[in-house]
Amino acid sequence: MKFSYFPGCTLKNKAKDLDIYARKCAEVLGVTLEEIENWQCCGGVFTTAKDEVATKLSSVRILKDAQKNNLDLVTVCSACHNVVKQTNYAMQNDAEFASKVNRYMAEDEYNGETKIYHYLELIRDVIGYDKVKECVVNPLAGKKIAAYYGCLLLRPNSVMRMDDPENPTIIEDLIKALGATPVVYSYRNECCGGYVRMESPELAVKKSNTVIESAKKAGAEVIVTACPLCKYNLEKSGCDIPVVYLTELLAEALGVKEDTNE
Amino acid sequence: MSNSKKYLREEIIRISGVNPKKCMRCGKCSATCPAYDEMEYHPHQFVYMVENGNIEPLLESESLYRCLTCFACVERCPRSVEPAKLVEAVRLAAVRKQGNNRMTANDVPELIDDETPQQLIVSAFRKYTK
Amino acid sequence: MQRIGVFVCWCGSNIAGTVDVVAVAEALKKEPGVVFSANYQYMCSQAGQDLIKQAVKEHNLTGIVVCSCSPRMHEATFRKTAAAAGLNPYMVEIANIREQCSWVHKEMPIGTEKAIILGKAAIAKVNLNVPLTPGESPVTKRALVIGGGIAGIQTALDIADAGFEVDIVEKKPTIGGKMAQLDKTFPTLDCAACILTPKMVDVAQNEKIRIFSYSEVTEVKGFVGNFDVKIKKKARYVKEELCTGCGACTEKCPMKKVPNDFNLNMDTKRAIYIPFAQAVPKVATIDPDYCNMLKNGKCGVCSKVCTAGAIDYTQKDEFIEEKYGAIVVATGFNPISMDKFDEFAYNQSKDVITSLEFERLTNAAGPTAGKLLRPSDGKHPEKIVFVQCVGSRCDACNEKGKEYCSKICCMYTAKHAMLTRDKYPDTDVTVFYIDVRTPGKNFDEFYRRAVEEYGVHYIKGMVGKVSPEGDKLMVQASDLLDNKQLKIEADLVVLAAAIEPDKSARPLATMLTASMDTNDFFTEAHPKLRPVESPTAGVFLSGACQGPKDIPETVAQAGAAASKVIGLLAKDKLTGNPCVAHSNELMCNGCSSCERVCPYGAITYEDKEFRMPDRTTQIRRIAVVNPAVCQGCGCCTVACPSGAMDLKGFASEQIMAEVDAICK
Amino acid sequence: MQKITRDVLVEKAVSLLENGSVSCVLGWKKGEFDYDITPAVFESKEELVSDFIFDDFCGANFSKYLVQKTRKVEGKILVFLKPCDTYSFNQLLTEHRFDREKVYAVGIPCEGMVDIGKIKAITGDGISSIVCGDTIKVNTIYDESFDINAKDVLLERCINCKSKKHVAYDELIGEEGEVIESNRFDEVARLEAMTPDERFAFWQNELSKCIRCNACRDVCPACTCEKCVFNNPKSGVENKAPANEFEEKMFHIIRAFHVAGRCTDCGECSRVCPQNIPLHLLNRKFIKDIDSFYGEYQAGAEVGSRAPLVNYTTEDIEPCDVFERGND
Amino acid sequence: MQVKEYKPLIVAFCCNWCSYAGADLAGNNRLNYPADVKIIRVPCSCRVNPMFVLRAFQRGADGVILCGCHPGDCHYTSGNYYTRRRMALLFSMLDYLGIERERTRVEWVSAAEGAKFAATMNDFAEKVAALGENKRLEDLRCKK
Repeated sequence: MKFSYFPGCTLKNKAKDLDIYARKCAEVLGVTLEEIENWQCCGGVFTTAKDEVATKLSSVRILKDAQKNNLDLVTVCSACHNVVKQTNYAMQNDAEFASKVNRYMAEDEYNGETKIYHYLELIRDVIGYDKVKECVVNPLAGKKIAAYYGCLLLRPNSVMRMDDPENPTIIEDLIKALGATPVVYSYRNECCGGYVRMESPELAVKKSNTVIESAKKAGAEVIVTACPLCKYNLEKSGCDIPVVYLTELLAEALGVKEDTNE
Repeated sequence: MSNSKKYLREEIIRISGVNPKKCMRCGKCSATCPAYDEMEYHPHQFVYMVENGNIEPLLESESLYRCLTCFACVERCPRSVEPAKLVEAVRLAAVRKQGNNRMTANDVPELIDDETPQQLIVSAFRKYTK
Repeated sequence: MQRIGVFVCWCGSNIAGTVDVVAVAEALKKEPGVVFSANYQYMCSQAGQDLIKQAVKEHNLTGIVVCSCSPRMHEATFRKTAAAAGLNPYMVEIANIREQCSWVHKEMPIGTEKAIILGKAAIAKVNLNVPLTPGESPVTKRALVIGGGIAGIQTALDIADAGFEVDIVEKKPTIGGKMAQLDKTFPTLDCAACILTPKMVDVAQNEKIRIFSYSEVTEVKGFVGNFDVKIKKKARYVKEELCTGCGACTEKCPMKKVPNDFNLNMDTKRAIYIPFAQAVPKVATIDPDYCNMLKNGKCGVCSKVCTAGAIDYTQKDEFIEEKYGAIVVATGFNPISMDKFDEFAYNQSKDVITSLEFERLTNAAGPTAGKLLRPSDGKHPEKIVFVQCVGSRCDACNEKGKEYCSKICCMYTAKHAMLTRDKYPDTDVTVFYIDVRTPGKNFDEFYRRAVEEYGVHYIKGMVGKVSPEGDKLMVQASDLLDNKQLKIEADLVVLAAAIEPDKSARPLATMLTASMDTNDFFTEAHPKLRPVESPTAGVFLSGACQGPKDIPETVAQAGAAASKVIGLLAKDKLTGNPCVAHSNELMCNGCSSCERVCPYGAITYEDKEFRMPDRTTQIRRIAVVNPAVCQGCGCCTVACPSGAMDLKGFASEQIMAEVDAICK
Repeated sequence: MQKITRDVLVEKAVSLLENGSVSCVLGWKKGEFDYDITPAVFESKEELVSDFIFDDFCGANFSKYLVQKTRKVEGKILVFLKPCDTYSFNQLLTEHRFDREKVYAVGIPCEGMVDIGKIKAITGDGISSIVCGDTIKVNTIYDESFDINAKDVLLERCINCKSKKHVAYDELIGEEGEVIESNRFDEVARLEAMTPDERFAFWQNELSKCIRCNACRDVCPACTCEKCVFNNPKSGVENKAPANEFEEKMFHIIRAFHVAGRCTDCGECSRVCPQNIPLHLLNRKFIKDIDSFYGEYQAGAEVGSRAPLVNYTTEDIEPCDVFERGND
Repeated sequence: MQVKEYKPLIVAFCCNWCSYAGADLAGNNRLNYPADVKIIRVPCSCRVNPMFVLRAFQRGADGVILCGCHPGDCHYTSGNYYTRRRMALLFSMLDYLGIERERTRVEWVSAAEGAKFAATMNDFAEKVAALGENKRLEDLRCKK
């Protein structure tokens, strides 16, 4: 199985682990991720304003490239996923926006035809947890892991359609498949503070702490996330339990973590 | 309502695609907002004030930059009003004004550290500048 | 050739203001068939009608054209006038020169010209009218009530009281419905069981009423006065006629872990059970999903302890076919699922419950014997938060909830809050509301008492998120009047879930060809004037299947539906609408096209022998329309390739004559 | 050109007739000319042996004759059905137009029938004899002779043959064929692509040729009404001499609409039209629209199927949207 | 020379339960629409035979519009669904014959939509008037 793959800029830089392990694990699970050529940054956040066109072109090009390759698109970074998916949704449902965008597109029209999977959806819907279980060589038995979804994977649900936005299970199910124990806590879908970190670090710290406290109170030993900014915010807020990328956790269980360190 | 107020209101409604008239004043957006305590004007007030054309105070308010765009209000609004989209539209109206960029490239080195993900920098630029 | 009289109405100045009525009357006088033409100020008045009657007699009229207001307004009036003058009422046609002429056109010449054309069209049609007589059909003097809640019970009792036989079909093992699950009722706070169970007993003891419990309607055929209904009596594995309801089996059954749906699964029952002590019929039922004997043939305890010998593991579903003259739908409501509202953590904490669950928790016959205890740890809750409008009043684009107001939540929440404060004065009770809607007798007074006398905190605002933290529930909410976000630590959160029609209503509506709205509530024949009748003749609506209702309203509607049923069953014969389809057997191909488009199943086929011109005989398949079933839509007339099918009162020739008159 | 010879069919017919299985045979008989083949009823071995014909001019579809014939004849009727005829056969059964018990249907393969018009276009008038075969030999009264490749003069409906498969029969002679991917809608699509003015001009030209002889209706296997609306003075459209162009349009639109969803696209209307009006293009327009609006539907493919015009879904296309989709 | 304003002739078939009532409501609310529109009442839009539509054109109508209950709201539960199919096919055929597609229309108008009825008729009359006389469809014999 082959998919187009969009890592995004953070994954090429500060969050290399998220990217490298995603590819390694995919290979183990029998999926080839083919990186889109010459991609550009998605912009980090999706601007909901209807008149913002230019800021969304890079996402459309990524989607168009996947379409040209005749492949579905896979993303890992929560932010990239949110931006690309929301852009695609706008291309499908907002004809005025789509026609404006298509005026900028050198080649054929694009109208939201590409199907997008987040890495988690790829595992759940394409690979299947059973296959993951089969491939686990290093069961994470006994580990109490808290899934941190944040906002970007789940909301707005009318567009993202990943899971129940208020009571998601997609990461917990993966944690179970890896042999560990998921810790369910109520603030797992609450915002970490996001980009406000830049201007008002104190607000970000406050928000992140709500999440961390809630997870710890529920007995978490590790927090797992798919978003580099979430990880950064949690860590910068004095989180005293490890915050890891979900691909890193997956790599550990699949026994491919050491390889990258060599 | 004066013409300029009307114009601004129409503009915000057009950019956001939100119909504030759908609001039934339940306050669930504000009940749900994680940045509530940091905001001078709360999500439900954004909706109400835009509907009434009372947008000037919002344009001046720091609240615009406290909204985390976490979409919790969008998700939970029973009337599908989508307050976050209104906040975004008003914020854009503010930063698009000449000289209203809140952040320049020169400010960045001071604000970041070794671990700061690129994602944070680009998102902040999207949010604070035009 | 007809002898037609034309009567042009001024309708005061309503018509005469824009239409030259004298000119219209003059112009129409020249039309073929017209022998008399007059105008008058108010044709519908007694004097106007007398004018028509007199003209019919003096001029031997065979047809009448009235140029006046919409036929929807006075067609019936003028038909009666014609009948009074000895004319067939269907020899009257109306030219609508008010709503569709004088009121929408401003200039006199234009209005006049159009009025003349509309008059000509009506004359052209009347020239082809033939006298019509409505058909008659008999009435089966028995009613079927579907649903055995308070609505169905009241309807059945009222119909039986008038001396007619009634059958109640209830899908659960007992009648009683939602009301049987309630504790107290607002605004009087009488105990639901105390007022409901005597009625249930009345039903059981009424000779005119049969109860088919644990049964469903599976097929409905026929039409008003003559319904043929098939009822499935599900196997309960207990012989109803032998079971004494002693309950010995329900105490001895070793399978104890069966979720008790009567208590909304907050406790368990046995695999053989009687839903509650006052059940009617008080008969045990075996749940085949849990009974070991039925699943793998191992057990048989109930059979051993039953001294009446009522247990029958081999019982099969049984089908009953019965005829009815009228059908009452009383399928009721259910609270919506809270699955999509997990911001309130309903699926994440046992201590987040719905109001109906709260009702069971406070009911003396409920899982806690009436003590208000938290489902999670059985502790007494010290702080309770009630959330109103969960899933009600949502936007149409919202995927989660309903657009309508569920109507009963404000009052039962006030009731719950008040009763809690009354019984447990140390408990702190907060209600989050958007609006408090109390338009009913003594309703607002009741709500005010909850606030003023019982000290319930009412906060205007909605709850945004409920977070289970340890054994507490963090409730994050808006206080809109104080412009604050509140974070309250609560022990119990009660959600006033929206209500929706029972899921069985949709397939039932299809069987009955009764229409429903987008929310699956049955639509009434007229929202104001015929609120308890479905547009499908002979089908009546009782209770919440038509829209959210409280108990007094339900009982009132149940009685109203019963009176409509009684009115129908009291008749020996029904007169139909004579404007029905009929097939010309000489032209009919027997091809079944008409049958396939008929929404009422009014068309059947028979083989008929025809004598041919060459004196041979031929047997051909031909369509036959049942005039009692046909509603006169005319769909079949277009489906018919040969034109054998036509519609009385709206015959193809008549419509084409109108087309020609307009296009001339 | 036909692989099955006349003798095989005669032999089959004679044996069924003689053993009493059937009481008469619907078959083809030679008319005034070699190419003028007409349907006929055979009741004896002698008639069959002397008059029964089966060659490349035997286009006539017998299904329609069963409606009246089954009512009059005691015992069973033997009918020979080409693949395309079987669709009409089924459609009439769906409409309860004859008693299936009274028919013994023998399916026969068909290699396509030829168009005498096309032959005459090559040879001119005055044909004195025609011998069928892969190469058709034609002699004229002017002592000219022509060798014509049968494939070059096929009937339009055979060029665009939709099926070599029999969908109904009691017995099959020869080998069963398959449903064919045909290009039968290409011509409709070509018309759809024209401007409205061009289309109007096209149809005005074609339909103005109509002499209202009713041959199309009389041959149409979907037109079996006990009383045709065009013969019914009360229908408002009864038969008249053509008065003007629209009269003709109306006749053909109504006729096409009456058979819409029931027309099996057998092409008989165009075959018999003495003015060579491409009437099948009206019927095919409806079939093409039905396929694209409501999903593919082949009338007569199975007995008892629900025709598109006596069916609906709640999501059907709105009439205002048909133009864009129909002309895609 | 005096140029007489061209007035189209429009036949509107309205179902008794929704659209005819909608037309009445337009009247009640005094919402103007051209007098060129003449309404014929039928029990249901499914009563309208394509032959009636053609007949109207043949006799000189410039436009024919059918109005019925909204799909799903038919008084007879399913009549308008059949109307929808019949008219979709008929209009497509008329278009195929080169007849202006703006001359035919189906519109769903409920009993509550008086304003929609008036707006629809204004719009339809305007479009038909813009096309001018119905040369392609009328029967010349019926013209004086």
